[in-house]
Amino acid sequence: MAEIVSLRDAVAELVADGDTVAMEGFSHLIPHAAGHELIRQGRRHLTLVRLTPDLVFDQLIGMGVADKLVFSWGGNPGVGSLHRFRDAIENGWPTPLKIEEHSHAGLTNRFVAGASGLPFAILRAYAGTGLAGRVASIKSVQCPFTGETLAAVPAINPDVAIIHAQQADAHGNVQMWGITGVQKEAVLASSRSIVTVEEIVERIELRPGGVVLPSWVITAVAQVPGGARPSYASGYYERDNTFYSEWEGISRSRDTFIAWMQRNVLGVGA
Amino acid sequence: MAEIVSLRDAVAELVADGDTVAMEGFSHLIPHAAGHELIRQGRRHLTLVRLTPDLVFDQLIGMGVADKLVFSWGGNPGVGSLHRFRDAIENGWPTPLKIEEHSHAGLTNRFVAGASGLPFAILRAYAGTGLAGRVASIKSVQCPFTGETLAAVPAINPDVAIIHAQQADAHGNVQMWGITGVQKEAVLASSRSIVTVEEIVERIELRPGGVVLPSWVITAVAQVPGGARPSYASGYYERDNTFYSEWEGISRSRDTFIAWMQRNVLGVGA
Amino acid sequence: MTASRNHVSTASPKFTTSEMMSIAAARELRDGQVCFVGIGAPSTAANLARATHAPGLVLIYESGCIGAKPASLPLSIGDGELARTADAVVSVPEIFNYWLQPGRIDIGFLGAAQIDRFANLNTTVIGPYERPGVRLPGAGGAPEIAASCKEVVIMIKQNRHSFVDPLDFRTSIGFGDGPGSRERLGLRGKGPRMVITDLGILRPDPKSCELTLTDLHPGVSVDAAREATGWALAVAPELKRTSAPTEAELGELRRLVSMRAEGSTK
Amino acid sequence: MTASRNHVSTASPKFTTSEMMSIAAARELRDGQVCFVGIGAPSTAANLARATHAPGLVLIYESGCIGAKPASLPLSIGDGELARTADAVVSVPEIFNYWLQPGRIDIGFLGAAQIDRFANLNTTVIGPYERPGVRLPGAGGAPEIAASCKEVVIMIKQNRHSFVDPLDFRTSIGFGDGPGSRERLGLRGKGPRMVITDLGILRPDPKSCELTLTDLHPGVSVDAAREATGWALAVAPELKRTSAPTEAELGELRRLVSMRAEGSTK
Repeated sequence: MAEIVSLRDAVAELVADGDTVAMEGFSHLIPHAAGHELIRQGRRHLTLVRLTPDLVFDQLIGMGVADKLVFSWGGNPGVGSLHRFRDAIENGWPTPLKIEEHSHAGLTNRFVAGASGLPFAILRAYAGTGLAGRVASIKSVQCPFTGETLAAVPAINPDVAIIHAQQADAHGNVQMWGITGVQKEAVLASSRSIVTVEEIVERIELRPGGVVLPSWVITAVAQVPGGARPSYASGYYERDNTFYSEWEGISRSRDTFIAWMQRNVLGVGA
Repeated sequence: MAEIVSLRDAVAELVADGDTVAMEGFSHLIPHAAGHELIRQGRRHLTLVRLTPDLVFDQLIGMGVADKLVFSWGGNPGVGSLHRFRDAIENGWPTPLKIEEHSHAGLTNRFVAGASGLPFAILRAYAGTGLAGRVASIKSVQCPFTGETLAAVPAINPDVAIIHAQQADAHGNVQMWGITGVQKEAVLASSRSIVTVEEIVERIELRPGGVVLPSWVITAVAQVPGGARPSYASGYYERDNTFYSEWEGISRSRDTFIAWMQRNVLGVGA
Repeated sequence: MTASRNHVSTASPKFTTSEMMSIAAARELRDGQVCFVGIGAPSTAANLARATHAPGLVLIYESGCIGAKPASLPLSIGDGELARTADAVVSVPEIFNYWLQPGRIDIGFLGAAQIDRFANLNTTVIGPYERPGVRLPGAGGAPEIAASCKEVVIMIKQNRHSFVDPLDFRTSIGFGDGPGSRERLGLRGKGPRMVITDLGILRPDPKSCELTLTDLHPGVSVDAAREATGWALAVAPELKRTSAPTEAELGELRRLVSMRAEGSTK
Repeated sequence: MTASRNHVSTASPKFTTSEMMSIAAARELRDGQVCFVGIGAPSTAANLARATHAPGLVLIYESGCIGAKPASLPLSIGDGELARTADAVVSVPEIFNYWLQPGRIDIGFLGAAQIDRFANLNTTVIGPYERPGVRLPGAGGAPEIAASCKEVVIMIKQNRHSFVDPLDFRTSIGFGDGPGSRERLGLRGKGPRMVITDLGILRPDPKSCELTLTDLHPGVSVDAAREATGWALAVAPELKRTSAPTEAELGELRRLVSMRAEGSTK
């Protein structure tokens, strides 16, 4: 059963240096506050996993939290590049970043296999692309019925999954709605999980499009209103598109980036 | 895009003798009216597919509609045996019935593979059971990453899927809610599909737990209020448990079965 | 937790062997456990546990209902009452692939038509497969429940038709051919913890995996249990005696069963 | 369908090459088609088509939105507006496995940083993979959109940086190494139908699969197109000239774009 704790305690107890940490949220419900707490607590040598690393991953990478990134699309959606991500890959700053790169279809199926307790997943993917042959976690398998060759990707089973949701109840049952991406799979694939939520409600009323994660598959729930900002939380607040645009300027130079992080993340309590 | 037609026309145009027909509904939204229409139109030599063949499959089998049944659990839930199903298997009456038998996990993953455009699915199943080795559609495959052996089942891609749902709109978009079983997968795996609905509404309002099938993956929608009776349609009517119990007596003898079908199915318009 | 209004309080209320079986099974479930429930006797016992000592028991039905809290006993695993009271209703593919297969369920709760000395189960056929004397419903969710849950509890009435060796068909695996079978097959769950019958309780011997009579229900003799078993029944050196149902247990069980009867006329 | 209030009606309104590219692309989408839309230029063109001649165009975004009907242009593929206006929102695994992979999508609509003569695309790196000069976002949904949609339409600005041979990295396949490549790889979709640039339209030669300039936008010369191409550009014997944007097209495009700007301040 999930314990309801502070975000600070959840990160302190559940995320260790060297862990593989999936932080999911597909352009919605992105766990920014939790990412900032990882930075504040000085986590190092993490393998970070996410289909769509964007601003919070740029921040984590730029602050040297990660040794490795498993991903399928890294950018500032609708704006452009992630400059800290690029600086790490192109120049090894602040520390070299190993990458393991998939397509969305491939990485999402790695989560599906992980959530399903299977060692791998099969899919139609990668044929004829430069990823096949280059990425060790892309292999192939033959259909025992038709002989057809399909792509195979290994399950991913992170140590910790971190997501943000709209609501939890006092028992730690969680509901999210709107675009829910691959968050359910990330939680079910991981050994431990932290869910930050907008609010803790008396009783969860199922919503249209609602996805429920019962308390007994979650390790910790922390109430963090606004925990997805500048991303959005459907039903609570809109995406701060202006900040996404501003990040282009903030993140372009190492100095402005560090200054922004000092002011807005390191100097701020959880 | 789905055409909105009568059930009679839908069955006449879309289901041919010899077709493989999946009729899904997991103890809820079972397409009884459509099954009766198949009987009235005298379809023959069908391969019927369903995880949980119950009363309407007992009726179809007893009326000689099917040559073969692909299934995973055949019974009268909470009551007992399906006597027409048993009579066909044990005594070949009214015609011999070939069977291809899976577990729920196996057959549901055959639908998943079919809906996914994959030739097969992998799962942890069948190890040490009498089904492995006896059923040709159960094989195994090795994980290319760990070497582990897993069960493999071939995709099922029926000619026609038939399901019952609560609502469609005038464009033929469909919504069902409550227990929705493997109906989405059945429709997506099949070449054609017929959806009977309780009502056609102005506009579909998404419900908690609602599953939507857009018009462009459906072939025909027919309005058939009560089309799941004696099964139930959440939000419309309850399960007629009394009839499920009475079916035990009706179906036990060939004569009472035939008399009931004459009176309640053959003699009744669509 | 209220006793049935129709039942007069006495020190040792009268009960049937079926009731004893349900109550003995309910007692084995602990509060907060996650339980994958087959329909019929397992569902009755699980709901009795939830209504008495284990209100936080999480019930999962293969129809996709997670955390169902039915007020009355469901007749089928897909009753509307299960969906209405569930924490979440998911698709059938999801319930098998995401919830059962990974081994995250504590207890799988199964019934069967036949069981053998290694707690393998048959729900497929009586007689030869190709020309069965009795065609049973088949596998359903049972093979994967038996394989993947951390532990399995089996409820089955004990007699010469049901306790057989060999099975006519092995639908679901218990301990296979004995020690090491589950490991060789790569199964993740530990297998059957116990078999609860109308006569008593059997548990696998830690070394041989063979089912061994460890508990007798009130009024049942070892000879009666042996007589009802189609092989030479192993008996534990120290046989325990099941406590008779309490008034609270019986009252709650009867309340649940009577509500099912009422529910079925809706 | 209303023209922008700011635009004065004339016989041939002024337009930018980017606007011409969006409008040429929008014209290629037919009402009732099902279109898997990447963000940026493809999303703009698809929403323009839906706002003008193809109101029944079904837009699918990889974030899980099926049948999205945004009133303003989304900034990201996961904007709330897409989910709010969709016929259904499904999980990301579902969108790729049940909707894209089986080949049920008519048109995949892609952009890229680089394209080669066989319409293969690069969105991964400029320079060597291990030590890239520019690290691009990567594959996202593109490889499987390119492989599995029945047809693919590509939008890309045409210049010596983008029209290159060979690519620095092949992220998504067009016609691979030429005729027969797609078949040998077992791909189900037919591959790129056309490439729409700011200068004109290129289509694969039916025999060689090589991209061939078939249409020039107003005011663009063949030499300009050749100059902007990093290989010896094949040109169709009968070059067509794209019709200039109509006032209705331009007005609607500008309205959509301006609404995105407003939306971003929310």
